[in-house]
Amino acid sequence: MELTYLDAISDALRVALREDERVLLLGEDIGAFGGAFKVTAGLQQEFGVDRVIDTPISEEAIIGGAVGAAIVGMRPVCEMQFADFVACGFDQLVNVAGKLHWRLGLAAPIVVRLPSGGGFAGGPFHSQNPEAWFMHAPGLKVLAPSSAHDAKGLLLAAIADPNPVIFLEHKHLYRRIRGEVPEGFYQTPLCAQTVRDGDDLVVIAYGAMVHAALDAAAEIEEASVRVLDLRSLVPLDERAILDAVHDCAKVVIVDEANYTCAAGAQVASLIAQYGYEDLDGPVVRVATPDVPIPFAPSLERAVLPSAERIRDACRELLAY
Amino acid sequence: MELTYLDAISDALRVALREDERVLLLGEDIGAFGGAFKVTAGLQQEFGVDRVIDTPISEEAIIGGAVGAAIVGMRPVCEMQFADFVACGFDQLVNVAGKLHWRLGLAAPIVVRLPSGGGFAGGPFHSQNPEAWFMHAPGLKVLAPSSAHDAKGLLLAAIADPNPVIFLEHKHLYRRIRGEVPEGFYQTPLCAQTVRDGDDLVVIAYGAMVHAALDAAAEIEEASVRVLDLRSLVPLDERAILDAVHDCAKVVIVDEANYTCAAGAQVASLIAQYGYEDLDGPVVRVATPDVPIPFAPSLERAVLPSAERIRDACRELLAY
Amino acid sequence: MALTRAIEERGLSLYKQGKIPGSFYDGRGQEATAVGATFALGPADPVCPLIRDLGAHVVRGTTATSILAHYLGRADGVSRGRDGNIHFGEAQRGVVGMVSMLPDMMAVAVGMAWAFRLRGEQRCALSFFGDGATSVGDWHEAMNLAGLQRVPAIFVLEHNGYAYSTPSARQFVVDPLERAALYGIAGVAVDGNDAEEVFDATRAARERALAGDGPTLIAATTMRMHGHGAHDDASYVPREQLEHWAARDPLERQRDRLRSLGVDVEAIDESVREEIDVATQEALAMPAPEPASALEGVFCEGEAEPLGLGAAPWSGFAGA
Amino acid sequence: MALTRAIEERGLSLYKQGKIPGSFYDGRGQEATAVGATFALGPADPVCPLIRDLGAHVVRGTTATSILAHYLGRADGVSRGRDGNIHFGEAQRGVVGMVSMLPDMMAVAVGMAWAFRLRGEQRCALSFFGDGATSVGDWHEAMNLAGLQRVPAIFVLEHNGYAYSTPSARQFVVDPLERAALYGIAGVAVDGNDAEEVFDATRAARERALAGDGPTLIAATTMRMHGHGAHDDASYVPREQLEHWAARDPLERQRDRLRSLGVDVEAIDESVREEIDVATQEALAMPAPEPASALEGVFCEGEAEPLGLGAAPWSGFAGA
Ligand SMILES: Cc1ncc(C[n+]2csc(CCOP(=O)(O)OP(=O)(O)O)c2C)c(N)n1
Ligand SMILES: Cc1ncc(C[n+]2csc(CCOP(=O)(O)OP(=O)(O)O)c2C)c(N)n1
Ligand SMILES: [Mg+2]
Ligand SMILES: [Mg+2]
Repeated sequence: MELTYLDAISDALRVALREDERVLLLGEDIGAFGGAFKVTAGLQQEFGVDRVIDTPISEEAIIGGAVGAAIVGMRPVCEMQFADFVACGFDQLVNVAGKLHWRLGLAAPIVVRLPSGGGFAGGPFHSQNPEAWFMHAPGLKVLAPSSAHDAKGLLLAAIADPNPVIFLEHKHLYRRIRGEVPEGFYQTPLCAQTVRDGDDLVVIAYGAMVHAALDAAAEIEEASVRVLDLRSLVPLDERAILDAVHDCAKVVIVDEANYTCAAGAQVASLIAQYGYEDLDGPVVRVATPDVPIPFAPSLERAVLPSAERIRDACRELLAY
Repeated sequence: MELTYLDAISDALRVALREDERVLLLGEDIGAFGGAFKVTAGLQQEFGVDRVIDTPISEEAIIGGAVGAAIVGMRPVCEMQFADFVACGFDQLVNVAGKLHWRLGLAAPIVVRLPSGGGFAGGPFHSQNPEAWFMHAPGLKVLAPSSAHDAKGLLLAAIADPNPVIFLEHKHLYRRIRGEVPEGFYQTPLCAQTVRDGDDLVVIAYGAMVHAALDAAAEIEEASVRVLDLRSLVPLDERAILDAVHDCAKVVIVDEANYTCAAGAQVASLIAQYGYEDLDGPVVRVATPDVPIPFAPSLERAVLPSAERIRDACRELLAY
Repeated sequence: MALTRAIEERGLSLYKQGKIPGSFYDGRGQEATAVGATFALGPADPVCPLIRDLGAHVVRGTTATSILAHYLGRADGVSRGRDGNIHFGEAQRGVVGMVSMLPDMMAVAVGMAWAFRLRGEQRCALSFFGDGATSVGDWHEAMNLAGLQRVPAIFVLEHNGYAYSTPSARQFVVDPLERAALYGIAGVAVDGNDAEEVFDATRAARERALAGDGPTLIAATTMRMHGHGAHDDASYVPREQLEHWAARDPLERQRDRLRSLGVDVEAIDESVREEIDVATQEALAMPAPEPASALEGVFCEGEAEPLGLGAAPWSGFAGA
Repeated sequence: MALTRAIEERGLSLYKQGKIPGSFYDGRGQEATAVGATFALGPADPVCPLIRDLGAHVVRGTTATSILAHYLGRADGVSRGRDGNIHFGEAQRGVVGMVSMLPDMMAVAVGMAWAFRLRGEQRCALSFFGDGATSVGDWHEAMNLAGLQRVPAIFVLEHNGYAYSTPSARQFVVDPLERAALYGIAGVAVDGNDAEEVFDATRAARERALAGDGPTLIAATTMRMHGHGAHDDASYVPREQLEHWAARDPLERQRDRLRSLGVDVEAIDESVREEIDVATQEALAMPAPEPASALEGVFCEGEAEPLGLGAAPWSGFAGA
């Protein structure tokens, strides 16, 4: 069936709720209202108020409560109304959820869904990409699908995973992207995927930036540009990254997140250490500079990586 | 005068309280008790309960309250009892303090002191190095002194700075390190410093790892190893880093923080992009792997970067 | 108040015409609370308005033109295109623009008030917040700290019975007003749709604050007559409830009152209409911000300029 | 209870001999609260002990040997050297080891209890916390959520009048017990130094919880007879206060009670002494953990194993 990215996520939740009675949704306004983005629309009607639960505005308690439910056998899936609000539940995530298994041998299978990213004039508090914070907190898996297919498959994988998983769903892809999505249950593996072949240069991206990278690659007719979609940031598919660098020798890494200490910094450092000999040129990064995400479209466009910026970076590197 | 790293910090606070009546200390048990590490010992007695203030256990309110006081003209300096607890005040730091000036043109001159780092069997909740989270949050400056001299000078610079500053004071240096410290007021500039000369390889480090790097460098007699102490992580002294790479061509970057998306990842990515042509070998990183910091000395030693690990990494790279 | 509503009505219509990017939030039906409370402040008393409090900005003197230009994301709007909808505030008028994270601004207000108390200034700080926001941990920390330190703060709870789609019954068991006493904070209930009642309560709270008698929580019962944002039809609100409140429209009540005092209300309306028309033209004629400007001002480079003293043309009754 | 104190005394003496790394915390004088409350739980009721609650672990059946080995950071200690002092918990006995961040475990307890309610199980969850911890936002969120959802949770407030060095008067204005009602939570005051009174109150709370009557907060007044940790001489506590409480030693009171019931208390003491001596020998003989083991178990690789059912030899009175 062809679904939007958003509907694919809803479908994953529906499938999980149907197939696993331990699954439970928690969040603000996710019940009758169906959530700020309508991802959970209809689910409370279908599964009842005991499985799709409206919580008070309490990010710490939502995440901590989910951990509690998880360690006695539930599979809670929490929605932050916007990814930005995860800063309000940060402590429970990094100090309780992330460290629990290592400390106590106790698994905390929770999923925290983060509607993230910019591109639609959301401004500084509704456009953030917080993934790097959690990549820097041991014990949390971090997933970031770019397609409807992977959105459903990775969310089902996240719910089945015995670990706490941060699930980044890009708001700007919600209704903009659609694609074939299998019915029923399936899982997408937590590894990278080549979404465009090529061997002169590889663009490494994830989430919405995969689409910008694909647009950029399509414009470059003079060379063959590969695009690698990371899909999972923790675990990070180091093998796939290094293989791509081995094949292409030139690499551009794209983050929608702020530049410093972003996922792309980690990918670049990995390549600089373990792919150094394969490189034929600098490891180029394209990212949002270290500023909050502006509201006005003219400003937002100026900071978020665009297909043009990626294309230009590729061209410059190809000419190296 | 010769002071320990800890006493140098206390002295900076005393000087600031004396010279600037806008300065105010806030924190848990910092008053009569003098703080968990006695950094503020005697200050409440000297400056009164209205300038050295015991707060309830309320990290969000401490930081948010400090922002409030700052925007009406005070210079609050907050102590987190351990750096680890800054996760509980995370939202106020990244969303209120960090974005305030960019959004409203309103400066928030606060300092948040974070007794950070491991090495003394503090375990997972008393040993963390959270700096990378804040490097990835625009609008916050991040300082991490390695010597008594810089601890005082950078803290005085932080208090004078019109921006929110995260000040990492390494607990394991508190009483282990001492050095000449000028009396009275001075500021250390927010830039890197070469703390050991050399031109075969540069080790880039900050905080406690500077000392591990110096020990490692001292053991390597067969080559001349430079050590660059970053001192400031935001702003990051990119010029000094690239110059060092230019001079030495080989680089080892050390983090005590967890590997993924650490400060060192950013430094490595900077070098891989802008120092690529100067490189003669992979950009090598030494960091704590992505695990919580263990309590037992045998385990903690196994994860924190040691002089031996750094030395071995240098030797291997020198042989490249 | 009429101006407030007119600005929001115009904003909403511009939004519906697709001229305003992002999303749009208004405070229809709650104007009396923001206006009445802000009116009672002195020009040196800072205010932290929330999402329903456009009126607070208007009372402080922020012009219709700069508000509309802000909505439109123009270079000369209050936030210079950096932020949108109700996220703004003119620091030079003593207005601290809100962050989205609820209710972070309370701690900031506590900090400002604290500074006033410590410096012995006859000033207070006021923060608005909604009923839903009282579930967040920050509310508790701020209330607790305010009560403990007996800071001259005024907390205005805008109790509209809903947090987005979630009715109060799913936010808390006991009304937040009753909780005030448990923090050592005076609690006062007012009709939030009666501007003069709100004004009187705020004036009394201000007097208490300046007399050193500590903070007050004013619970203003009101109703959000529109959805949470322009995208929300609020179909979850029973029609009778809206009808009940429509009959208590704060603007109509104030008009009646003014009429009975012999004021020519129609003339006011006319002048507001003109003002808005002119403002709309002016705002629409303003340019979008320069793309490169997005990168400026993450850090304060010069001296930290404290919050201004609120050169509001109308406020300051209490100070008179 | 005698065993609890004996373990801590031995721990403290090992610490003073320099055999225990890091820092050391005990619950001297508060044993009755942890022991009495935990005794009243059924084996399927999970418990979240805090810093003063060694007794809770002991009641659940964690052995003196494994606790001492834990203190010593040995491979066969409860946390296998990963964590130290009171940071541990045997998941297979239904004990959730605390994190340092106060009072994060409350939300976890709420989540567990919530799951029990949703699944219709006759179980409850218990979390301990101190008076100081009630200032933290997480306390409010957890209390609010618990009251709203009427979860079968028991909150045991260990009211010892101090948070580290900070007396209650600088933590809150109104006693937290009074706050319970404001969350729709039953509040009960008990003498925290009377194990049987604590037991009775907990048993009643458990019955209420299982009957669907919601959570209870038990405020146990007690006194921390040692410093916050072994490094703290608690000179901030007035001597008379300590004398007052010394006369109310919970262990002595229980001994008297047992004596009057004809129990041979000296025989118990003797057996405890023997047990501790043996345990100390065993623990000291255990090896330090293998360095490489630190890296294992950050993620759960197999099936998520929920919390065990608490094969405690003594607990479960309430279930009997
Ligand atoms: C910490 C946090 N979580 C979630 C949100 C998303 N959110 C925005 S407004 C809102 C409802 C607020 O309700 P209330 O405080 O009653 O204010 P009202 O809109 O009724 O004026 C929510 C949940 C937020 N702003 N902050
Ligand atoms: C969020 C947080 N901030 C700071 C600390 C540091 N800290 C550890 S124990 C303590 C005092 C706790 O007091 P209380 O809750 O009364 O427990 P008690 O030690 O008296 O049993 C503090 C401040 C912490 N553990 N968590
Ligand atoms: Mg509301
Ligand atoms: Mg206490």
